[in-house]
Amino acid sequence: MAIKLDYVARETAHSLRRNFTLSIASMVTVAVSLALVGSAFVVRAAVQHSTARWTGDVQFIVFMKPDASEAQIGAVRNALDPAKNNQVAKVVFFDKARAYKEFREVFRDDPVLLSTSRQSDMPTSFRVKPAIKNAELINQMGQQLKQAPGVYTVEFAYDTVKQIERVSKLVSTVILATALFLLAAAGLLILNSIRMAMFARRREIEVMKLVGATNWFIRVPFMFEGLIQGLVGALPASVAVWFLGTRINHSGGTRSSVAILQGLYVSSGEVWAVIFAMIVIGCLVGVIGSAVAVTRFLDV
Amino acid sequence: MAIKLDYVARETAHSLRRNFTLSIASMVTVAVSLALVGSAFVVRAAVQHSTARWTGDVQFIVFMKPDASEAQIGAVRNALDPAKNNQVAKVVFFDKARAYKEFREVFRDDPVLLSTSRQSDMPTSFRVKPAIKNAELINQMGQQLKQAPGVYTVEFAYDTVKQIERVSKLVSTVILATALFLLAAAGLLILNSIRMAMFARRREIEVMKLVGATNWFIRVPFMFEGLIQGLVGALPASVAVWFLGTRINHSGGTRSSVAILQGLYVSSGEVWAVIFAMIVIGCLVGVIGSAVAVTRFLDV
Amino acid sequence: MIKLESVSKTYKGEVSALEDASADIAKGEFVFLVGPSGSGKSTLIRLLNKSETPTSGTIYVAGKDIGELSSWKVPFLRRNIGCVFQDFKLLNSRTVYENVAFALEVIGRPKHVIETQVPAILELVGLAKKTDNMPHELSGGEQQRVSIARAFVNRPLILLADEPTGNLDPNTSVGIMRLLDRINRTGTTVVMATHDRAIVDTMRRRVIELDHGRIIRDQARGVYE
Amino acid sequence: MIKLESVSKTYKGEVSALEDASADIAKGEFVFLVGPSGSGKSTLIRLLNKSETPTSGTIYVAGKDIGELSSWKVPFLRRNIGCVFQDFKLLNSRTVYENVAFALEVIGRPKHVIETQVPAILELVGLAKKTDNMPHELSGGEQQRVSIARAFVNRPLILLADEPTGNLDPNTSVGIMRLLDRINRTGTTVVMATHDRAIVDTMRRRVIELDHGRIIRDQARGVYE
Ligand SMILES: Nc1ncnc2c1ncn2[C@@H]1O[C@H](COP(=O)(O)OP(=O)(O)OP(=O)(O)O)[C@@H](O)[C@H]1O
Ligand SMILES: Nc1ncnc2c1ncn2[C@@H]1O[C@H](COP(=O)(O)OP(=O)(O)OP(=O)(O)O)[C@@H](O)[C@H]1O
Ligand SMILES: [Mg+2]
Ligand SMILES: [Mg+2]
Repeated sequence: MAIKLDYVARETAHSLRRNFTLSIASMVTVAVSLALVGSAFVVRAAVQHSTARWTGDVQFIVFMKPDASEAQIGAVRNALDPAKNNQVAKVVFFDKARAYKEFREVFRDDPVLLSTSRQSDMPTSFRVKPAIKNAELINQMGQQLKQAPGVYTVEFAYDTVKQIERVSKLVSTVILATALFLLAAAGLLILNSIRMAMFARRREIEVMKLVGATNWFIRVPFMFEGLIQGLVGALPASVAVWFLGTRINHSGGTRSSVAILQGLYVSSGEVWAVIFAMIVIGCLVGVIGSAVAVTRFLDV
Repeated sequence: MAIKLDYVARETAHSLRRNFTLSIASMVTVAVSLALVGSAFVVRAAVQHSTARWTGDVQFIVFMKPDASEAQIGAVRNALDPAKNNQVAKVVFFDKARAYKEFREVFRDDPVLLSTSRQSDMPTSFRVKPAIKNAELINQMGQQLKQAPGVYTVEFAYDTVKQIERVSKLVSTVILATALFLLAAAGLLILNSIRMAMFARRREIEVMKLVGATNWFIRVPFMFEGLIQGLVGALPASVAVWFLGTRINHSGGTRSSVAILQGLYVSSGEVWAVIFAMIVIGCLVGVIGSAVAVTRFLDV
Repeated sequence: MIKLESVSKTYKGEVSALEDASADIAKGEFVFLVGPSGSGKSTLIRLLNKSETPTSGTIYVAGKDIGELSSWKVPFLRRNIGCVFQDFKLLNSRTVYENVAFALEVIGRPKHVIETQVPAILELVGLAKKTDNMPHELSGGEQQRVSIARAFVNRPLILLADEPTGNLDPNTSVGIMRLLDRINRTGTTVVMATHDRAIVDTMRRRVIELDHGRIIRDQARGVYE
Repeated sequence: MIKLESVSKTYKGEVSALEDASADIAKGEFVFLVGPSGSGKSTLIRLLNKSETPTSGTIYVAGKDIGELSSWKVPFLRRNIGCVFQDFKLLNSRTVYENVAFALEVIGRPKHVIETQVPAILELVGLAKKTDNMPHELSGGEQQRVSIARAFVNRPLILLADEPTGNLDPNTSVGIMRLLDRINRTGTTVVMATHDRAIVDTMRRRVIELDHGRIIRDQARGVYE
């Protein structure tokens, strides 16, 4: 026998209404925990973008003037050549094309910035990984290069970026841990609100069984109720994360091609992926919670 | 008629056991939300300690060597005198006594550090609030002073401290907002778990009424149950905050009298005050939740 | 002991369950309430212990107008009125013993009183062997006897019984009636709603007959019809 | 239609509610189960619709050994067995109409069938005026009639009734018995547990008497005792 959809909808709505405060509490908990999960991922993504330039122990970056001559660039390259300068471990040259590629990559969701920037505007740059550890000496080396002809500026990481990355990692781990805790609580809550729904209707269930209802006929509305709680909880969380994403994008520091941090930025693709994941997690928590409740407490 | 304590205890325990998952979920939510509240306050306190030295727009601090001569100190004071140097807006001199006082204040709960530091070890210092805004110029001014005889080091705030304070304020505000949300959910949950307890026992309540139980006889166990949920939720949260406090104290950066940040540090008195507040809040949430449930749903 | 002065009860809407009922029941009387299904017997009983309030009219119990009783005094009224319910109203999560003990616990009786009185009353209703069973493990008749035991256990002044033999076989019914009779002889006023013609006809006590909410007969030493 | 082969039921612990009961009930028969309170009547009825399983022995319903029935088929067995419960088992949050309609909804009957059959059966049991009342707004007897209506409404092959007249006055009881008789004449097998001597003695149908779980009498056209 097929279970009628309108029956399931009616029973679920009825049960949600009856267990109103508990349903609300479940949904709030789902919402808060998913919002935390989502924020953690979005913030981490933003920080990763922002510090993308500093991968591989790059300690400072020498930006050349856009109109620097080949000779000037050659001179700097010479000065930084690891083969000749034993203070340098590694150096990577970013020409205009490569810089533009990275720029387009990082700001791929900002059409205004993209359309107003041309490849010829990009500064060429050297990313330097020094062989020495002493911050004072690294500083000196950079300061010297600043004086070289054709050099626009030298940006130092000073370990700041590493520090930021470490903190961001720590913060998002803590957030995630809290979120997992809450997610477990949310699962427990949904489990419980379903169990309560079943408890509130245990006479009904008993009678259903006695007049010949099949097991699935009894189970489905409860599982549906759990799914709805998870789903409804995921929605405000999604909205929150979406807002967080736009906030980050609008206030995210200097969005320039020449700065320590490339501006906190998170692409809308990433935001949507996180939101999608959140909705899936919400539904999963709801379904798992109610499935456990139904199998453990519904003795059909 | 006095209500017997053993009766209340028995009924409460019975009801908590029966509503196990819901009670757990309430307690977890109380715990997480209180832990967040507590953490926010503890972190804020730690950051405030850590940046205590930088109040009033102090942009850099000139630390003198412990053995700097009066003449050397006088020279630096002269160079920084706002009356003579129009780049300086304000300067405050910290002699050994004042430095030691501040040091003792900040590290008042670290007996080891205190006992191994003497007043004579303290560096004297000048806290400088420049009149100019340009970071480059401020930097230059500081670097020059570094070369002056008798100067040990110059620590720059570079707006880092302000940034840290701003971020810490933002973070703790967001944490508090989340926590308030969760606290509301926790109140709702306790309300609900009490309501469920009453619902589960509505026949019992009906029979109690019919055989002549007084209203308070019926109400008290439920209110007690709410109180217990709030209280039990507050305990793990307190433990978490206590651990956070010790963690901050043990890993809180360089604990030195000469550093940008004076080490993240939070006094045990502060931690205990926060924990006390958390326990009070937990009990309040429990009692309010159950009181609302009892008055709204217990038609006695 | 109980006095009704033109009491009427109309449930929300139009259902008139009791109309202009007057009666006077003396201390120590034994009264049968009879009448067809839906005639208002249970309603009358619920009015007496203030589970319902009359739409009009006055009810006196032990000389007091119970309509005037402030709500916090109602529990104390009920302690003097034992009640056997048509649907037993047992606590499903408690054993037979606990169900009966509950009535004493709730009114603050000390432990040793509970521990002597409960087994005695269970013995009386013939359930000494079922003390530790849960209600759902009992037959319908056994549940009814637990309900009777609970109503008796604190020796109330008045005993209201709503079809206490509805689920009992004739022999057990006779046993219960003997019990009620015995209780009545100790001075307790008993008001019992029943459908059991045989019992009413055998006992020959006062009979109040209801029909559509009206008292149509009030007969000392009456019969069922 | 129903066949018991030395069926015994012992509840957890030592309570032996049914011992070595054998009987054979043909299609269309009308059987009274009598016996004192606690003799095992309800237990026997619960075994027939597989709410309980026997400790030993075999039960055949419509030719099938219901002990062999896999659990997902039990609902389909129950659709052929209407059941009137001693404690009604009505849904307190639903109206009289919804309570009866529920039995049809659950087994997937289309709406128009529900809308014609439910009012008809409520008319039959004399509750046409109470369709929109909630169970707690009904008298005990009225609730029992709702329970009967629900058991009847999907025209089952077998009707099990556990003291369907326990809370009814004699006149209403006679009405209900007429109804059961009518149902029985349409070919439905009826098994009814009762304490009502008058009914059993008037109807003169087959009587199975239980005592302490044993069948001590099985008499065609029997009397109560
Ligand atoms: N709470 C209520 N709301 C509305 N109507 C009610 C309520 N309780 C009872 N009634 C109606 O009042 C009338 C009298 O009910 P009552 O229970 O007093 O009858 P009764 O004499 O006890 O019947 P029975 O012998 O069947 O138990 C019935 O018609 C019933 O439907
Ligand atoms: N779930 C159970 N667990 C333990 N014992 C039970 C259970 N159900 C019934 N019993 C016992 O089995 C015996 C038979 O019970 P049953 O309900 O079949 O009697 P009955 O004939 O219907 O009695 P009545 O006429 O009072 O309804 C009784 O002694 C009862 O206490
Ligand atoms: Mg009644
Ligand atoms: Mg029975």
